[in-house]
Amino acid sequence: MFIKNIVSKVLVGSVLLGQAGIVYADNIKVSGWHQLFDFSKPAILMAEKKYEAKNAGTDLIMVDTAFGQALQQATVSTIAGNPSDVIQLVAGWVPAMAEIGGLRALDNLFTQEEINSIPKTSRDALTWEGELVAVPWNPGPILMHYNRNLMKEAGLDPDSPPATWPELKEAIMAICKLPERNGGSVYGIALRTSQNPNSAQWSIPIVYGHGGDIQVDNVPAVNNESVSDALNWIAEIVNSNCSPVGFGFAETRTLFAQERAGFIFEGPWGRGLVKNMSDGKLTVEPKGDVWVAQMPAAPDGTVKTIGNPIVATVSSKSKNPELAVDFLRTVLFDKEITDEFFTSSGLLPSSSMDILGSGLVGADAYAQLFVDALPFTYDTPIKSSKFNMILGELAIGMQEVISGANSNDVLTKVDEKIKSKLKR
Amino acid sequence: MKFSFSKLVRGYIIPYGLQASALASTAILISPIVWMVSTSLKKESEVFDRPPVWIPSEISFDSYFRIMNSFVANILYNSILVALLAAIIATVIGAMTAYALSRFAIPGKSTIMLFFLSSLAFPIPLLMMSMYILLMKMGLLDTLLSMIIGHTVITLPITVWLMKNFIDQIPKEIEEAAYVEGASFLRIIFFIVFPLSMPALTASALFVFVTSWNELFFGLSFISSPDLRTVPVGISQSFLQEFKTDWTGMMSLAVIVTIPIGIIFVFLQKSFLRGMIAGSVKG
Amino acid sequence: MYSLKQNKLLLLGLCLPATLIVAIFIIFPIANGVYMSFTDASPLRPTSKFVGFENYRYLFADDVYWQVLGNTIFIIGFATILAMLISVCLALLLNNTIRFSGLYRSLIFQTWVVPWIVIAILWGWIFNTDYGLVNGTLAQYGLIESQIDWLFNGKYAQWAIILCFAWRSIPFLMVIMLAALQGVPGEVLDAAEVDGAKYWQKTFKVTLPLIQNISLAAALMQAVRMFQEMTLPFVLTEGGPMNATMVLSMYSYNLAFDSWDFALAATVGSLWLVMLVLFGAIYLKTVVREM
Amino acid sequence: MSYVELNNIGKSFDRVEVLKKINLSIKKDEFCVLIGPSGCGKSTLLRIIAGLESPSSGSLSLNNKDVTELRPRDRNIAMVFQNYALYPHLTVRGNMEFGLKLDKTPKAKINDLVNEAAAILKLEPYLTRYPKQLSGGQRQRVAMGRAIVRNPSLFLFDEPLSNLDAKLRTKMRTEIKSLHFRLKSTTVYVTHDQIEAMTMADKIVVMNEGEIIQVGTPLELFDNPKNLFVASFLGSPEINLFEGTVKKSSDGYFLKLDGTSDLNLPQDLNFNEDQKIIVGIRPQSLKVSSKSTKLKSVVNIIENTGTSTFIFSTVGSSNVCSEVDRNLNFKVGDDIFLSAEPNKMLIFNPETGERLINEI
Repeated sequence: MFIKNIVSKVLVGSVLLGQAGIVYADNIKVSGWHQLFDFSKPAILMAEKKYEAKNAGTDLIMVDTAFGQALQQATVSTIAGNPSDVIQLVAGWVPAMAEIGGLRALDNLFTQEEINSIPKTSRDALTWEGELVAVPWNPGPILMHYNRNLMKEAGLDPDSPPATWPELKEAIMAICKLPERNGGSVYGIALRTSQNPNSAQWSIPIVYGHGGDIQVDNVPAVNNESVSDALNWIAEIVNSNCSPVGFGFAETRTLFAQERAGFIFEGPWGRGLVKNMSDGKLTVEPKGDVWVAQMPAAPDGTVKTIGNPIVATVSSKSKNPELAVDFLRTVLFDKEITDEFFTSSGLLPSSSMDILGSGLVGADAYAQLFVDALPFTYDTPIKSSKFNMILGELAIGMQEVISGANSNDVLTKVDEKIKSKLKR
Repeated sequence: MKFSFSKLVRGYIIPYGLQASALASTAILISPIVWMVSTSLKKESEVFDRPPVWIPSEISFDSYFRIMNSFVANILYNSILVALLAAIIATVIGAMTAYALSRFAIPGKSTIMLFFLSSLAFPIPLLMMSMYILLMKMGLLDTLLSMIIGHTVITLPITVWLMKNFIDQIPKEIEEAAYVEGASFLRIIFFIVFPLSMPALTASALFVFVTSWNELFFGLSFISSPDLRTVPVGISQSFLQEFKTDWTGMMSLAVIVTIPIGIIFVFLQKSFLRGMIAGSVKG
Repeated sequence: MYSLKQNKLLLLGLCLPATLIVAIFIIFPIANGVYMSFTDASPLRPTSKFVGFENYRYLFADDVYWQVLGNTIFIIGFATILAMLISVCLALLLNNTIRFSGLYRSLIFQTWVVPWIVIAILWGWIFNTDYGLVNGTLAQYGLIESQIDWLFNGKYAQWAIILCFAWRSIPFLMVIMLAALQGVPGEVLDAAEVDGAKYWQKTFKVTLPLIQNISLAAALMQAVRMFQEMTLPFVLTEGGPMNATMVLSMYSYNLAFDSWDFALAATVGSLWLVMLVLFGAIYLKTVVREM
Repeated sequence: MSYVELNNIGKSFDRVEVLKKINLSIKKDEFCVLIGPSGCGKSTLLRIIAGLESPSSGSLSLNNKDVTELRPRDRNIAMVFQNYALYPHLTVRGNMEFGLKLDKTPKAKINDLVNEAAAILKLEPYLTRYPKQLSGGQRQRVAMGRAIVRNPSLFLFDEPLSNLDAKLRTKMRTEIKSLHFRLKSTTVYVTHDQIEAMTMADKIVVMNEGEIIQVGTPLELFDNPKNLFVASFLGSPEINLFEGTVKKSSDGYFLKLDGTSDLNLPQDLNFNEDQKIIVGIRPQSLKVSSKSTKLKSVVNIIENTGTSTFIFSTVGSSNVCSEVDRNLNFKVGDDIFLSAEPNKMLIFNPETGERLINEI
């Protein structure tokens, strides 16, 4: 198989070299990374078939883009004037694309009914200058996953996970005291603290938990009491060796799958990850090894979390936005396809509450916890085209606080840096 | 027989001491690679054993079978294609230029050579930005050609430098003899000079190949289609992005992508070093 | 040389491809890069305008830039020194008539062909806090009590990168120095021996001075290549923690292709170019003149 | 018209004139040796004949055809280089075939020619070897073979023997000469070794500082050098030179040397008294006896080469050399007396170096 693949590649080598220039003027191009994953392929192929049957004569072309390159690719192709009609993004990147005028307003392309089926917080997050420029394809609220076995061992009740941040901290500290397992020490929680915007993004729910936010009126404002509290909360846990230091998403996930961390914050993909990475040893069920709960509540009792949804947009340069939107309509609202998507990937397949609340998704307890979280999930916690830069600076600040610096000093500096970079 | 301390030192202690230190330092220097191979042959369960286990209790090729999929075949194929073409193009063009610099009366020759030498140290990101804009305008972004161009550009200076120093050492009389015998200039260059420069050509081609095989950032910025990824790009963009830190799989992949140049070097190491040393020691 | 000298067409043909490549892909980008450092260029903007020294002012006021500059010099400086010391010792050792010395040399040199991306993955595994070889071995012999976060502590991470860079440079430096050692004429050493020099005196007074220039040139070449190398920090540490392993090349790459701030990245690149010119001038004035 | 004709050939490199108005003609089948000290322009002249350099002025014709503007390959010449310039990546056969293949000679004919040349040069056992597997003499022969196979109208040799040791050089000298005898090929041969020139040449061209000093057969040049330069360049050991002032005594003219010694001059010539001259006497003509003459000398060194014996002795402050019968029994420190036949003396003007009397 391996050899055959190489041979066939050699035969088409010359074609590969000149592959880029092909332009299909009348067709609909969809770029994204879903197609890359085996688990979402069946649904994507089904959608393609259905779409082409519905719109006879239209050729749907799937353009694979690496996740890490998706924003860059979309940006460059938009500047160069030949973007795909439909572009898959994550919510945080939407402002960057919207700012260069790359996205088409969707308000008039979808029916009012369709739009209303999307939760309002999601719509708000994806609205840029009053216009809806993206729709969530796979909503991704970040919830608290916890290891029931470790809780039991630490003398905690696995059926009543921590509901407030102080409770969570206590649980973390308790689990942290457990003896070594699988060749390494057991951590209370696997927090992301690597030097990556992603680490800062994942700490935003902790800021919410301390009653604040990192922006005011869509302007980033990290220098405040709650951010400072959140960073100190993280630093205290890390410095008591109850969370690893410097880990990114891959390392934290490994840790959790090895039953060496009591808690982890993950989206609806958490179930699949835990199962895969533990080679099926761990079950994700209400009474199984791992289960999920809503984020702990802030002091005022509110529960808020961030989302990291995969969204779909239509390029402002698309020659045929109606046809493009019809593809979105197919993948988002066709029950057969969303069911297939849900079965094969476990991800929330649509942003429509109608779909999420009924059928296969409606019957799934794990999925329903995420659906429940949608109304208080904030998909773009910072609405800025320099989303990554802001979070990147915050991540470095977080590392500084962990290494012992005064959080207020650090945040003053981070705030200045963000402001000066926003001016560029 | 009289016992002599100095004889003991000279006859046994020094030779065995040298042998032992040579063996020890070699062992230490290649230990990371041994560890890589060792990990790749372990069973998943043994990977996390402490203290570290150097020789797996049971050799297992599972991880190799697990990662040998079309994705790996694809990145290997792309890398081989790009590295091979870059090596050929850079070496041939470099050799042609080197020949001209070595044999023709070109004004400012030493300045040109100094420029080539210093361009090895040029800030690559600075080069990449304008190249990016150029390639975008030429419509070459997201083609293997863009990477081939990039890799040729950053290695051309060294091929010129290596080849020029080597060609300088070939006696001109050989070319004159061929010229008197009626060979045309092109024939002299391609049938006399280049065959004689084989060590330098090998060294430059290998240098370009290795550089290209290693190069991540042109691939990262110029390529967006997963089909066109080379080994470093494929690994950093897909493998490291995968959800799992699968160490045996990672190490197997590391072994697999090291093998192609490893094999080339086992066969061509001598020639490579000869050309490299002839070309660089002098300069 | 014969009438080749007059063959303008041939000269043109030979030089044309390289000239085109150099002009289009080296000289133009460098010149354009320097120009961009005086504008607010970004691929996200359709047009750019001239801003004078604004980018330079911004960069000089940014403490991260200075930190990165310091890191780069620290990491590459120590890596080069470390690699030089080890390779000199190795070359001297293997230059003795030792059995299998050819094999040792080949084995060590094989490490030079390991791709950077593999090195990044491999050393990430070796320095892994929980299961890594380093912590495992240290703990095995009771040298450490708790695990060390090699890659997540600023100082340790810098030294881990230094070690990687040095490890990767040693094979190349070693073979160059071995070649240089083999080029030292035997008569000179015989003469020293006749004059009564002991092994160490011969080594320090005769051998090393004779290979000094070649070794320095090779070390400089390695340093220059490491200056451009960014795969390792990019993959191994992402420049962290707290930018401790952020080197100049990766910093400017990120500015250009992550923040799309071509202007600032070009400024970093232009300053790099200035350093290069200064360094080159000093090098030519001091080292080359002595040669 | 001669076979090779050089008309006013001049050559300058960067305003340095290395050849000044060279005129030379070489007959068909002639073996012509260009000789002179290094830097005299002989190699440049050969390269101009080959077409490797183009002259700055003048013209060159080969077999009645003006070839000044022709490329080497259109001149039908073959050249043997000082370091042989064999193609290291080709076998002996490959080296010899190279030029023929370029001429698109039929394969069968190439084989015949190469085999024939290999037979002549006794290279048959080495045809499949590479140059680096051959000894110096064998390489030399391959270089010649490469020239022979092409049956050129002109052979050019550029100091071909200078890389060989003394014994081999003598051997190859004979081989080249006999080859020339056999092939009857017109040859231009550059050397700085006067013995090579003397033994091989039909015609010697002595050059110095870019000019031809004298042209002639070896014996003509040896016996009748045009000036001091030619006289001292040819002959080994070098010609003895006595510098002094002409005086007249009752016996006729004699040369007053700086010491106490005198030398009798040919009496049939008219000298001016007090005229300064240089007298050259070849070692072979400088007789030694214990019988008293006016030229007294003390033996310094006796050199015996087996075939001949040389006595180096001191006259005044200068050393002279004479070839003697090996049976004469002299010891170092002995007083000896020197004399020479008047007709063996060559007389030169010390200022210009020109021969004063061309015919004696």
